Amino acid sequence: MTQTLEAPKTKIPPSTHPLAEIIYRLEAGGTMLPDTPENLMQIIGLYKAYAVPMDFYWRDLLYIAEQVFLNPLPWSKYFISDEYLDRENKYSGDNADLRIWRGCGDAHPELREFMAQGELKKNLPNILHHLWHDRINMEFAEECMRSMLWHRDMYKPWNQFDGFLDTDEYKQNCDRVIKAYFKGNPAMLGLYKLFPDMFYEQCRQMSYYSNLGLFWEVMAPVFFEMSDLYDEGKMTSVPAAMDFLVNGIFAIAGRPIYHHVYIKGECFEIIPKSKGFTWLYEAALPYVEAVFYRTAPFRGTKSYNAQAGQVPDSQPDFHYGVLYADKFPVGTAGIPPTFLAQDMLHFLPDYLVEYYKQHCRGEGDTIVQLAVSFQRSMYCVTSAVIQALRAALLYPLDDEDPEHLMANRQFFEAQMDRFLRPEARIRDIQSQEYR
Amino acid sequence: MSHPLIQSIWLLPIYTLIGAALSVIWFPGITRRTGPRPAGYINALMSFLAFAHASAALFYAWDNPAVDFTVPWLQVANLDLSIPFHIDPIALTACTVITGLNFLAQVFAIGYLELDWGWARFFSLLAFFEAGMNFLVLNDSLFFGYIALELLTLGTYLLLGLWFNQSLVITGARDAFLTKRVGDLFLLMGVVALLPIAGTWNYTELAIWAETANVDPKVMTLLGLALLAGPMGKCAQFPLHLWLDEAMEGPVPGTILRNSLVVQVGAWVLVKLQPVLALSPTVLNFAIFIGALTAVGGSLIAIAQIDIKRTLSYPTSVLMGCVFIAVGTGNIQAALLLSVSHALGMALMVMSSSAVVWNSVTQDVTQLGGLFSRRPISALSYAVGALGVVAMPPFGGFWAMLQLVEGLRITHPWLAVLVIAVNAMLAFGFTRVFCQVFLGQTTKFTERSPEVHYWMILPMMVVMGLVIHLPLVLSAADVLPNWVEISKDNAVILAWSTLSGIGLAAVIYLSPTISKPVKLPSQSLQDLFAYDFYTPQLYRNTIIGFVAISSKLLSSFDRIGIDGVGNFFGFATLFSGQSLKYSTSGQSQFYMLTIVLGLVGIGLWLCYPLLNVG
Amino acid sequence: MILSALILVPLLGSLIVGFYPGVMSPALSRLVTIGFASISLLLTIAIGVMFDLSHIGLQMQDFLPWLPDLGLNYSLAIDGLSFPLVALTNLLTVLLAFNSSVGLKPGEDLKRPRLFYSLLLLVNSGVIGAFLAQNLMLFFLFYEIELIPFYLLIVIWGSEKREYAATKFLIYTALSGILILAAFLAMNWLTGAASFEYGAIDTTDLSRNTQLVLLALLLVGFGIKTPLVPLHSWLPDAYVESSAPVSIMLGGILSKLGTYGIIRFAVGLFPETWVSVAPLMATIAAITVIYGSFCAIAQTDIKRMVAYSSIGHMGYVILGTAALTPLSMVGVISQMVAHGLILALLFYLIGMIESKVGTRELELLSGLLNPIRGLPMISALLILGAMASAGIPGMVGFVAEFMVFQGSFSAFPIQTLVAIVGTALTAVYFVILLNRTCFGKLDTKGAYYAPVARWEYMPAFILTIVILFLGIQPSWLVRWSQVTSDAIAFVM
Amino acid sequence: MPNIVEIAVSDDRFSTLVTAVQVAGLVEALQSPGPFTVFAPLNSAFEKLPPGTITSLVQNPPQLGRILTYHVVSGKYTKADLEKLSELTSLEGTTIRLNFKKNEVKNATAVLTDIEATNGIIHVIDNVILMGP
Repeated sequence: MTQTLEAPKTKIPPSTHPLAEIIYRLEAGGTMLPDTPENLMQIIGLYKAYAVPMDFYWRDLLYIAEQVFLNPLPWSKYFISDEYLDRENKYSGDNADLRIWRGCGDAHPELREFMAQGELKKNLPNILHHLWHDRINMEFAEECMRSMLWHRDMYKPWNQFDGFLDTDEYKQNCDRVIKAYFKGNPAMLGLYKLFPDMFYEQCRQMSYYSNLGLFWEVMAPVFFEMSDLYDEGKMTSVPAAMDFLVNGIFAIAGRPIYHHVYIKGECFEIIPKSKGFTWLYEAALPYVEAVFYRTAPFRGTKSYNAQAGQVPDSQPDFHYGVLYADKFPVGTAGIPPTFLAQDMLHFLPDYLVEYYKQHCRGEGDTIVQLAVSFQRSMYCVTSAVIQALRAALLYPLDDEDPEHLMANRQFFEAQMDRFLRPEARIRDIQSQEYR
Repeated sequence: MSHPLIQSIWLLPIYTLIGAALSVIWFPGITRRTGPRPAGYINALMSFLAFAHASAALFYAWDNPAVDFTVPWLQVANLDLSIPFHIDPIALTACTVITGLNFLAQVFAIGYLELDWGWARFFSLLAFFEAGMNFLVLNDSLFFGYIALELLTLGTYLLLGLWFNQSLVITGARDAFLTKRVGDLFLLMGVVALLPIAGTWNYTELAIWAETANVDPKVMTLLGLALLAGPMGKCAQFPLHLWLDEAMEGPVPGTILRNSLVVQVGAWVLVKLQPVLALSPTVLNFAIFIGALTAVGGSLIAIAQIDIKRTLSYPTSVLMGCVFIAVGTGNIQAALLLSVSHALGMALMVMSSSAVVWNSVTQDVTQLGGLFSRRPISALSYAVGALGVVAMPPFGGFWAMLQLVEGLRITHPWLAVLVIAVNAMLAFGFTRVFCQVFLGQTTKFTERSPEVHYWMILPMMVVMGLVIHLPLVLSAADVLPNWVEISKDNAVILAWSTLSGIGLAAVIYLSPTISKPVKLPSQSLQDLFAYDFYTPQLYRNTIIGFVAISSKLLSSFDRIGIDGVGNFFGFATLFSGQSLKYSTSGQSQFYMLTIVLGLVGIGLWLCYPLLNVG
Repeated sequence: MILSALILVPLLGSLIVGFYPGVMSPALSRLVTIGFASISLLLTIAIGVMFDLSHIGLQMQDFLPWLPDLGLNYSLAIDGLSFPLVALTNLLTVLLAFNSSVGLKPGEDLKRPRLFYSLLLLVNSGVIGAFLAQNLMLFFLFYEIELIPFYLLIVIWGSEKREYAATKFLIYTALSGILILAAFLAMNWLTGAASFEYGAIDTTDLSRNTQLVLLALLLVGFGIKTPLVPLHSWLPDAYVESSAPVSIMLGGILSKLGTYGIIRFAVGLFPETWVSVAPLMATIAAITVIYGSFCAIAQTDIKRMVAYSSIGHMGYVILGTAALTPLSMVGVISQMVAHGLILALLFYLIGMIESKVGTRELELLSGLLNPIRGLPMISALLILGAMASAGIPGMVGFVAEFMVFQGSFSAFPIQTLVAIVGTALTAVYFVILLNRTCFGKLDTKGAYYAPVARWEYMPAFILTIVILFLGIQPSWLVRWSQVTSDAIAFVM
Repeated sequence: MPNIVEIAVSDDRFSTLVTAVQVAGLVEALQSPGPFTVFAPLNSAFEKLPPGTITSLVQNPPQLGRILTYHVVSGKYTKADLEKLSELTSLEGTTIRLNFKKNEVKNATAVLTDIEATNGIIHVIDNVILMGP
């Protein structure tokens, strides 16, 4: 590890945890990622590159959840309507309900430009860009959504969204919406009569589309603002970046998570805001768990053969998220995050393009280099989540009470236990040479 | 004069090869800034084009005599290697099925592999595969058949190796390649040996030759066995079945083709060679024996599998075993019917089970369950596929099995019984999987399992329609057994065997009183089935062990023995670079000078007698 | 005169590059070498165009009396046996001149480039001379001339054990030369021929035992070069310890001299006696095939693996020669070309891997097919080359092997079947090689390989195209040699 | 004796809490007979939260309500009762960790305990407590 932190001179004994040095750094208000200008540049650059496609992801996810809904042949689900492109972000832009972050509320200019021109740099009809695979890849965003849907009981009982989808109340809401949606379509209504569960299950999936869309609607402006602050020279260290995220998490924690469907302009509430589902408990925490930690084993690296036993028997044992993933095979068959990496490739800030040119294969393997940087940046986000949870549930870092400090220590140690698996990349990211 | 569409039928492999070649553009090493999906669209389009051509040609060729033509390839010494094409309705039907299923598999792949970055490689290999199969079916020569089979072997290796970062994929690809290669190798021996005896490789001419051939039975037996080995490998018959199981590591759309079509090309060659094989009763009996062994063994193994893809790979071997029995006993019609009904039914079952795996993550049937209400389309597809394969009236499999049993009843009654028993076991096995996956209690893995998106559902529904309508199509084509002539008893017994298999499985796997997972009285027996009669270990301890040990021994012999003898005589150590050591400070010119001096020396030495004389 | 030009052009080039008094930059010497090699290649193409396909026997003779009293004349000619080999040699020379730094470790430059290029051209000139020489002594002269440049090539540009390998190579080859010389001299004296001219020697009057002894001398002599088991032990060391371009020259060019010698001199001059030893030779061939393949399976160094595979593949050539049917002889000539092309491709690619990854050990290699961080194109071509070598249809190896098998089966069925088993073993070690090298995951700790530049692919691309083209359109492979091989087979 | 809401309204140190309860529409509930035990955060507790937190919650009453109900427990627990307990189930549905020997409610400290009301009891805490383990 590049920076060796001395065990802080505090009232509690040194940690015996294998990742003690990182725990000390967290206790000192730092992140899992060493605080170097190079790391800061990489993570901020990646936030920017991530934010642009994310601006599309959340719009399209909400478009699918609210407009496309149960269309059995949703061939146009990635062709987002102008209405959703112009839709104001709830928390940034001039018309925001609550303006927390600067920036525009409608689609980011770089996103609009890319949607119009693509990498081909030609103003072709959308469908041609789509067919040429010159587009934002929604597939991985949907995979993240499926991951949140599929993994059960995450952060139970504080996350009530997951359980709500099994209640009769939810099914009654669905029933109402399904009947309205397929009004005048006897075939689908007949099918619904025959197999209601099939339709409820689709609705649950749609609710998660909405959930993830609402989650990312918040993250996109956060990342944009961080990039702007960095460009303005106002964000100068990795812990500062993390603190910004922690504040963002708190500021937005109470944002409602809901699922509305618009049928011929009329709004139907499948999950009303009045259920009290919040951004933090029903979206952010399950998202981090599902996407950063768990997801599903990649076909390209793990065998699904039941006898080989490479797929764990229980969901909490899944550990294939961004914090564990091997980034070197990105770009290879069977590695889904390649889709995200490719999306970010289009929007790298110039300083990162230059930076990658100087290392490894330069432009030849930018996609892998950026995937590694992305991994670093997500370690920073996870650090923010850990520190936010610590702040919310435990004690200040400068608490005087040794028992409180010990509780903090145990919390950090428990978090670090998750990175004791050999697959965890936490040790790799300590070194700048890992790229 | 035949129709231009038939004349140009040789284009079928070319279409997809063009697609395969174009795919290279989207290899991620080449196209970096945009994604690889156009490769998939192009190949699917090419497949569809081939399908359209094949089906249109079939329309014109129906009820017409076969069209033969040759394309020159290589003429060397006394060997004429022109490619003979033999276009008859059967070949065109086969092409239509191949191209059609390929197209559907590619559409399925667009959905199934939507998160995969390896589209270019995957689709180009799929297209390569399709080209190989079309070429095999259209040409009329054992030699070119061999070439096609070899290309398919290579294709299997590469297609299986799509996810080459994954360790089991690598061993699977290796085993598939080597096992199939062993089959191909014997086939090559047969091909080489057949020519001097028969004087031709053309199936049609071989059939004519076989009618009057008078050959040494011993030679014919050896030859026949060698020729049989190729189809054995391709059809995944014992003991060359291992690859199909390991091939399950590969991507699903490839599995659809492998389980339904690729195994059939082995059957195709087998059927074509039947007249030659029939020259030796031993060979036919061997074929029957292997088929019967695979059918019984495979169905037992299938029942003990917990991996959903493997519960489908062994039944494939089983049905191919039935085809071997059919060909061995001369029931060609039954063999073809079995092939068709199996191809469609199996494709449907693979699609359905893969759709389940796609978003339920596990392939372990014991971890699945209770999906019927959420995923009725997948469930019904699986059920229809299974019914289309086993003998369940009125589906296709029933007529195929009936034809087979009818053919066996008089001549080989015990084989007829065996086929009926195998059918019951198949029905049992499929029902077991159906109960475990779609019925019963949900698990954590299946609590959130929505039906998949339309790219997968649509091809599934099309194939489901095909399976359901297969009997009508067959009856329209007049290839179904005549209901008036057949024994009603057989039909009843067959249907009864299926129903009893289904019923028994349903009772066992739906009854809450029987504890799951179901255990056989003997754990070792259960393991024997679960681990494929320990065939991998058997290989490891026999052939692989032999090759490994002999290569090690020979290599040490080479190092110590032969090399040692050479060194012992001391020439190497004598000089060991001392006297001829080059001077490190020397310039190039110096070396050239040495060489020139050397040459002068040799010249002088040569001229020495001359100088003497002078 | 065009044949003399084939020898003189590279010789001239060699002298210019080697003796040019002033300073010659590596880049310039490379350019000069490419220039001369390309002229040779163009001349070869011209010969191919002028070549009379229906002419039985030798054509385009060049004759100059030299030392008539010694029976030594400058006598060149070409036929369907030598033309494909000449073409192969000149093609490989151009490709090697194009990228001679293949196989060098990252950051390393080619040592003594001028000497290297000079020797490369010299080797080319010598080998071409040997293929064209129609005088036994002239052939021998060329054959021996090879020895010194190759010794230097191994000993200067080789790896750690290069001196051992070079000395071993020198001694074995010298021994081979002595035996061949003895046979040639004895032939001349015993038959009382007026000269060492190929056409002037007629051994039919010699007693059977004498013929056997002479034939045996030739077989051992050329057998070392080919090599045949058990005379092969110089080969793995020489191939492996040499740098990649030298290995390609050794395997792709030099080893063909052995089989060429056997066909031209052993079979050509002792046709009847050859037939009587043919069963033995076929058996040795089958043993060579199996032996080479088994040894290859046990190797952990991929270059050594390919070196042993080369031994196995030369077995097919001897098998076909033993069978001596028109088909098998076409197969033999095709196999020599196919082997040269495929071996050159494999050695080239392995050299590239060594350059970029820094190792050839199977245990250390992994995941090179990775399209972003691996060596995807090299791996793809390696798969293709390995499959070509394993005899997968669609590539030149299959056509050649198949003709050998089909042609030899009627004469030596058992040996042929054994040789076919050898192709299965070939598949085994190539699958091991590919699985370990191309497949698998890149190691996160060390996989920071330099990319391969476009021009570095070029030689491999050209070889691949030739391999594929001749595999799909084999008529172009067999057309030159068909009449000649008919004639060779006809002598029995 | 005043009820819980009346006590809160009468004390300036709870003005933020009172506003929040009003926005979340929980006034009626807290005036019902109960009884309840309320862990009432001081104004200073709300100020400790990062900027924006309260604003965004105020815009979303149901969500605010959920946080507030986490501070309310059904039943009347005095300090003496609480010392015997290690956790309680809040009205929100999830549990509250207690260490009342040190006057600790989760990561907050009870600065004033056992304020009796007609429909329950109030303990004043110095931090807003949040749901979580």
